[in-house]
Amino acid sequence: NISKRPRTMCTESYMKDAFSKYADYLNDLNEKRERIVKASRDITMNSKKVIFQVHRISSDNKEEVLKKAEADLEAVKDQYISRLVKELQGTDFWKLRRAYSPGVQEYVEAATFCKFCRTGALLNLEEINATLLPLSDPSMEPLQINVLDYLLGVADLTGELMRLAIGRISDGELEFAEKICRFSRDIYRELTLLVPLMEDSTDMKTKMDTMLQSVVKIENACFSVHVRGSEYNLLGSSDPSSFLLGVPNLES
Amino acid sequence: NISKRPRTMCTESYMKDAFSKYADYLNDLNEKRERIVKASRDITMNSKKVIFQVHRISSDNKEEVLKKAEADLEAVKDQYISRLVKELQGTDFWKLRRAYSPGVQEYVEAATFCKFCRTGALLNLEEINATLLPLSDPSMEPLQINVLDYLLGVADLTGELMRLAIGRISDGELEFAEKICRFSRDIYRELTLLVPLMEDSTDMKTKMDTMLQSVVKIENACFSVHVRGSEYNLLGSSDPSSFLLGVPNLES
Amino acid sequence: MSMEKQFEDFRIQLEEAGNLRERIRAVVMEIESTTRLMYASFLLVHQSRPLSEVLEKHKTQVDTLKELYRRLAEILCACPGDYYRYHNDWRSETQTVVSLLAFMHWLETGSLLMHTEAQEKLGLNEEFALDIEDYLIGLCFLSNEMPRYVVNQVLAGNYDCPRKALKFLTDLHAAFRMLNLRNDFLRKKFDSLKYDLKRVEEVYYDMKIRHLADEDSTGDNGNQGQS
Amino acid sequence: MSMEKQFEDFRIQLEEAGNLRERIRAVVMEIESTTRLMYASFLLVHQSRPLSEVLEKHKTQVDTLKELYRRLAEILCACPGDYYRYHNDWRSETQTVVSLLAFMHWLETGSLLMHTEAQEKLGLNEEFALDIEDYLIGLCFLSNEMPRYVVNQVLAGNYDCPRKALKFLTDLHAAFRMLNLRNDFLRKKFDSLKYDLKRVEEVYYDMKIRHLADEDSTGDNGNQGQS
Amino acid sequence: MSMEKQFEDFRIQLEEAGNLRERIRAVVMEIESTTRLMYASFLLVHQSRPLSEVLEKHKTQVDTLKELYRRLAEILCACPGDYYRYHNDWRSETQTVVSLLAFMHWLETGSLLMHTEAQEKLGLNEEFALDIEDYLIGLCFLSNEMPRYVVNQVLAGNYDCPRKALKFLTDLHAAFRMLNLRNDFLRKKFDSLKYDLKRVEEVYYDMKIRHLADEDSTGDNGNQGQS
Amino acid sequence: MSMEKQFEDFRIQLEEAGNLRERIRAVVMEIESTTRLMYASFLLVHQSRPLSEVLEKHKTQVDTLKELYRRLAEILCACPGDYYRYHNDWRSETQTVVSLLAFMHWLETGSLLMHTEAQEKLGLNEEFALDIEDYLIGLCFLSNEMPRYVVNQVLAGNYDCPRKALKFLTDLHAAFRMLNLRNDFLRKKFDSLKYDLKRVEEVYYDMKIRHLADEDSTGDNGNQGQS
Amino acid sequence: MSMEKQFEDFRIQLEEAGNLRERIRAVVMEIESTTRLMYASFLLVHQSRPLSEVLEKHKTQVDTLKELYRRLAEILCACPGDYYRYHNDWRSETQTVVSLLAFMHWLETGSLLMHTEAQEKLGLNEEFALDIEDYLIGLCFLSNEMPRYVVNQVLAGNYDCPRKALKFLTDLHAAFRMLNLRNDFLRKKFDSLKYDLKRVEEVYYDMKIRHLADEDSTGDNGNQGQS
Amino acid sequence: MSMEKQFEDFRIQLEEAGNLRERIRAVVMEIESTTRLMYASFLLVHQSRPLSEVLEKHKTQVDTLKELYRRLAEILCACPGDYYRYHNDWRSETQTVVSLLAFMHWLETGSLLMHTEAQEKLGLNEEFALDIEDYLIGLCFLSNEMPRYVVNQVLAGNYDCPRKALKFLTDLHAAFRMLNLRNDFLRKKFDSLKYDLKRVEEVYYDMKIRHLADEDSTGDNGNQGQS
Ligand SMILES: [Mn+2]
Ligand SMILES: [Mn+2]
Repeated sequence: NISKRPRTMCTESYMKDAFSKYADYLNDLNEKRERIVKASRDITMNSKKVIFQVHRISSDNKEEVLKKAEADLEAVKDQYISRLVKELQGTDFWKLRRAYSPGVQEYVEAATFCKFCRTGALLNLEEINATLLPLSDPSMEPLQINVLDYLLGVADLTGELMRLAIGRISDGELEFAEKICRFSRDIYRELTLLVPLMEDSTDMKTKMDTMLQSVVKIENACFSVHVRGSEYNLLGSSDPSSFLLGVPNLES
Repeated sequence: NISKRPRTMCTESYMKDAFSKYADYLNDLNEKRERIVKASRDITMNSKKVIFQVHRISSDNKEEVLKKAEADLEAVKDQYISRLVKELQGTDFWKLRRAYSPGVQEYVEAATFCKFCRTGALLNLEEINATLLPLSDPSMEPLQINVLDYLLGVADLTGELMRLAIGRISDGELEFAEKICRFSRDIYRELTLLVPLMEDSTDMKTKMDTMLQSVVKIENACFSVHVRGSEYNLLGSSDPSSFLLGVPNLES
Repeated sequence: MSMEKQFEDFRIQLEEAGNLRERIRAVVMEIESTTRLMYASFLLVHQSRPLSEVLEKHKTQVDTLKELYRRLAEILCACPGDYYRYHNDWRSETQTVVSLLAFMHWLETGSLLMHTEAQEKLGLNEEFALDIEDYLIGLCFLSNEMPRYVVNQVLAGNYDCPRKALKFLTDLHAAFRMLNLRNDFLRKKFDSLKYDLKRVEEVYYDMKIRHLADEDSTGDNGNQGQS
Repeated sequence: MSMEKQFEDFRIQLEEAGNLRERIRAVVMEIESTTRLMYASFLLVHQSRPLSEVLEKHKTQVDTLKELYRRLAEILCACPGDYYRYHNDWRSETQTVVSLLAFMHWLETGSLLMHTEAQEKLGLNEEFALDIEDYLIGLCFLSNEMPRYVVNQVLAGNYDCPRKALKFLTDLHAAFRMLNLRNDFLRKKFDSLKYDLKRVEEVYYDMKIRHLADEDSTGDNGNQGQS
Repeated sequence: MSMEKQFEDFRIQLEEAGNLRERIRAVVMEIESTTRLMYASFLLVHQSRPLSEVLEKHKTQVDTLKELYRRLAEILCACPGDYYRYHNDWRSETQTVVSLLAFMHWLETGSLLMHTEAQEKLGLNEEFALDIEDYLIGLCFLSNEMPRYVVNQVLAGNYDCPRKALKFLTDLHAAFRMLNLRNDFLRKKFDSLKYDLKRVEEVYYDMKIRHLADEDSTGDNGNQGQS
Repeated sequence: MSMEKQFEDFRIQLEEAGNLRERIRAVVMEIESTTRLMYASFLLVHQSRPLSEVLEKHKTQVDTLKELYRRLAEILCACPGDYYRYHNDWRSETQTVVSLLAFMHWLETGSLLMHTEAQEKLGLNEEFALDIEDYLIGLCFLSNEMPRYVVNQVLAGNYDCPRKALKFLTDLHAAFRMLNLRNDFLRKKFDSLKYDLKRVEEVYYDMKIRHLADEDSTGDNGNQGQS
Repeated sequence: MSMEKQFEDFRIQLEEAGNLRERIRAVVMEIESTTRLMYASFLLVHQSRPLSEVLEKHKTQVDTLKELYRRLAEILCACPGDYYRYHNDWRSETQTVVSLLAFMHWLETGSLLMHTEAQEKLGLNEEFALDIEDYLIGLCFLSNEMPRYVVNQVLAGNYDCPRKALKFLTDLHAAFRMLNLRNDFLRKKFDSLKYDLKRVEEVYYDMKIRHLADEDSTGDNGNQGQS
Repeated sequence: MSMEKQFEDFRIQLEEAGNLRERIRAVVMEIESTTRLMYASFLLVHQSRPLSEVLEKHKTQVDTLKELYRRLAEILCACPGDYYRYHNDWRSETQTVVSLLAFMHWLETGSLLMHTEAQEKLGLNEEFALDIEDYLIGLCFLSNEMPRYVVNQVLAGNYDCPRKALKFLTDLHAAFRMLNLRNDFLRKKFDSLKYDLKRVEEVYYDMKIRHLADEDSTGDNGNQGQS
């Protein structure tokens, strides 16, 4: 005898009305998420292409390769990141983060990779976010890459640096390789401090393992060329500059 | 120039001395652990036999079966638990818990199972521990089963209760089956409150899932016999007592 | 800005977020412990304890919850955009809360607890809202208890319960089918709802073929509360 | 005693244990955060920063640790038999602590940090002791850093380091072999020590076949500190 | 041809293959979404809605599917040999399609939808055919819905349905047993068909022992739709 | 003996072992295919075909099996110690064989096929024996078919079958209870036997409350075939 | 068409498909066994056996392969659309084949075996083509053998080999860089190519700093076989 | 024989089998512990301890093993056909035994320990034989220690060791290639042998290009022990 709700409430119709509202909500959300996932995929694909372009670098085409890469990166931003900007606002930044995070991470990876090759320094989050400002309608909250995605992107950067270092050593650019070595070590060390503070850090922890492997690979490659170089000096070669001339030499 | 430790420290010998101490420590620990694991295995095996003995129960041999089971259980305690008592003291109770826990859990399962069949009530931890007191040398800290192992053992009990219930229903002992049903539900409910407080509760969580399945199986079995019984009444049988006479009837 | 400086800034930001999260977690742990108690009392319905006793206890516990959600809202209103950053920290507990509220509501009224009603009960509102997916998932958990409930009610002699539960679950299932579910957690939960429905159908079937189901009580839409 | 009464008693006991554990965890989190900082400073040795700078920082951090272990001991001395009940809560952190202490000790003195020395450094004693297995596992972690260390020292021009590290690891490996390891975590860690040894052998080999290793410095048992 | 030229060609071909797959996936996603809708309408048969209503909706949806398969065929006919290269991309969706078509066909006619009939309904043909294994797996899915269907028909008072369903499943089962199934996915699905058969037998048994089954209606080959 | 000579010998021995296994596999595949056929004919008992027809076919197939086991024994008797080396290659097939033989034997005689009888039927003996665990697992498989069998027999009007099946399963269950089973697989199978028993009981009660079960037919040891 | 007729047709078709697959497997097993022999002979190049001897054997074996691929093509041309249906059955073997052909081709000519050349050698063509990914993966396997090969050539006194191998790998690496690889497996294989390149470089430098590498031999397009 | 009698017999037989296995396991645990000690002493060869010292200890340990295998044989000879029933219980330990025996034998004599010689050392014979696959896998384990061994020998100034080890491994590799290994564990182990060979080649290469390898010592078939 506890309750005597009006009987009409117990027909299906009240459920139907409510659920059609829920359905609209879910449809809108899913469609937006789909669009964002698609944009994210495009960003990933095209950022990967930028990274691939940078790997085509060699001692004599640096400027040309980087220019193209930078232009491509700019295009990624204007064409694809701008699509994200249009979709996201307010609570979406966190609510839909998993939908766009892979793309943004890859973009961070590409952008920092270009920048390192150009200047030898790490592109800051603030700097990246500043380049995104013009994409936003001034009346709205602007899209800002969050710290977590930035750090996840930087974590992947070391893998590309490793590939780059192996390539540079082959090309005879020892100093550049050693610079990469120091830079990677710095990033690894700084991230060591931040990882435990990050939320959802399981991803990041596996990335840290991979990163350490990359750093060790770079160090070992540098070591290996270093001891060979030292032996060369021991052997009393008169022309140390002729050591490690790089592959182009072979074509002579 | 920071340090000038005497050179002799750097020979192997100082390491050897220390490590031979560590080796003794580890050997003693490992041997003790081995003995405990062995005792635990024996306890498990023989407790399982007690449980199996209880399952041989039927409506007409209850006393005989339980008497044998109780005697066997007493033997497990005197022969095997006593071996644990001799080995364990002080910090060992927790340090070596993983070595003896499986056996103790199975013993708790067997002891509570016998007791339930005898009295329909749950055998308490205090009561079990009281029976273990005589095994200990009075000068030493006595072996006490800890709450965690007790609860883990009680959790497994439901599985045996389920097997018992299915058997009892076959035997026509419906009331006994419904008693088991209520008892299992109570245990499940009480444990629900305790599980999140237990340390290392992952084990316990999977046990809770299994336990729920067991409870549901008991409930469904009772349901199924219940609706058949009700139909029997509907069909207007004149002798309701002849419903579910149990298997022995077949032999007539 | 140097690399070190930037990472130092990050450290500060992340530590602040960590502190906020600690405060959230403290509240959520209390919510969790309250729902645990609620669930334990709820389990008494399977024991066929008088409904009034169960419902009374339930109401006191809902008050406790309301206070806890107020504190949660307070913490998060300091950073409005970050609701979903920390959402994971309380969502599974909130889903359980919804399922308990909805089951009790059904026992009491025989009808479905609506999203707005659930918000009301917990003192939530537009600003700090009950996420709709959490609400829906909670409803699926509710359905998971149904098969056990109808079986136990029949054991307790309440032969009319399966029919009512089936009606309710059928309606709920039909309502859920209006949703366009992606291949995600909610979808999976919805699949489990189908199994619950199937199981309740079977229980009702077992009653019906034995003429144990009470066909005539169709005018009576209320629930156990009335009996 | 009724079932309910018993479980109610259990609840109280388990909650007390839970509270104790919360207090332990608070200290352990601080230990963890200190070791993280220590590890970050330690990583500078791969960058070939001056050893004195690294060691100085290290000493301050060890003081912090000592205070934290004092607090941990205080909490646990209230229930002496329960040391191993909660051991898991701090053991992995303590293993890391040992590995850092031992590496620094080796850098400073060229010799192995003994168990008693480690206890001293952390202010531990018989009553609240450093578990021997934790100490040994810590030594294995130490060895994991060796291959990277020798490679980086060679890159920095310290060609004598591989020989010294190899001597140390060989002795350590020989010492470990005296232990009768079961098929457990320590055993697995010891296997990794073998790989580290192998890798350092290879580095030394690479130096030696090129006559880059300094064979004559055998009288000098000290370490990088001296150079 | 130079190495460079060759790799340039490869680059183009690999990109073309990638694009093709993207286009296939787009169509398959639409098929998937259509079948989801179809399945939702199909579920109404469990609610005992008038068959005619359900069938009508179904027919419209089949038209949509037909158009989608036409587009899929168009894409793939451009590269004739690649049917099986991309087969995995649409096979599981197509199996669901078959199961829905076949269930509706059975409801309408009481007989099995043949492979050629299924192809016709989808506008497929020799060139872009319905894979036989996909067809067979679809039939197994169909059988999975049977137990629930008969239970619900009984609840709706249609006591004759179990007998008809049992006859159909028995025949289908016998037909499948003619095939020498290798130990793979299809075999596993076929095993599930046996369970469905067993469950339908049990429902028919329940009818029969209670004299609810209508033994005399043997002359009536049609189905529920007609009755 | 030279290294080359030794490895040449090995090559020959390994090839011989490989060939042996190939030959075993060839026979086992035939056994498997025969049991598949046997199982297919066996399924006819669910369709209530005359027992005599089923048994006749069965006997021919047993002869085939016997011949196959003779060939298997022949292959293995050439290398006496290797029974268990290759046991895994035929054990699951043999378990199925046992379950089929035992079911047919029960149909024919109403009693359990003993281990020695099973060996005889297959022409096995001490030298090439039937492994006990395989025999026991086979019996569990047999019990799994019982519930379906009794349901179908009742559908076919054989109301006495449930009582006989129940008697048989009860005895079998009691016999299994004598074993202290450690083996996990076998214990799990044994648990399923209990459920089969329960289901058969339910059918028996269904008969009994309707006074359909023939209580007086106790003098009749034969089975359905005769009635 | 009746249900029975249809399933009878299916049985035939499924058996045909099964037979087809068996026939394919039989050929693939022969291909596999031939490549194992080829690989065994190929390993002799590490032992510095005269190239002519190795190549001669190789050519005979390629003829065997050609015949096998002819048979494979024959089987598959009977069912034109099914190339990719069974592709998995021979792809890994074909990748090995490509790596062996390409290595031998490089030994003989110093240049890369083109895709069309590989097809020719195996008697493949547009109708039954060599899949591009298989070809590329084969090339990666080839590069994996290079480091060992140059080390052994140096041990055999062929100091010029590292330069040639380095030139070849550098070109191959550059060509691969033109591809935008998405495919995971291929990209991983490509990464390993980079390491092979690096190792070959190291050997080349070892030669160079000892003035062992013959810088002037640029006019010599042939390979080790000729020197 | 009655059903009860039969199951009583089974109970006894199953318990006997359990006891037998317990006894086997006890012996195998001792074998395992002995091999652990042997392996520890064996590791001293990497430290360049005098070979005579290492070999002496080894011989005592082999005697212990022999006694243990005698006990194992005793247990199993009581049930002749069951060698392979329990083979898994001791095979991995026996593989380690073989690898240690074979390495020591090579150190002492420079030649491969033959299968019959291994049997002799362990007191095995035709009745209780050493399984050939176990022997072969043991040889693969042996090769795994080679790379480390040659590196350490070079570090100890024994520049001639790589050449000898390479010769031995090359022969062993060639011998293995004669076997037609199926795609199983042994095949995988053999693949690892290839990597060991490659690494030893590289060390020999390092010696050779630096003119450290002693080319002229070809008349000397003995090994390090003698030099
Ligand atoms: Mn990347
Ligand atoms: Mn149990």
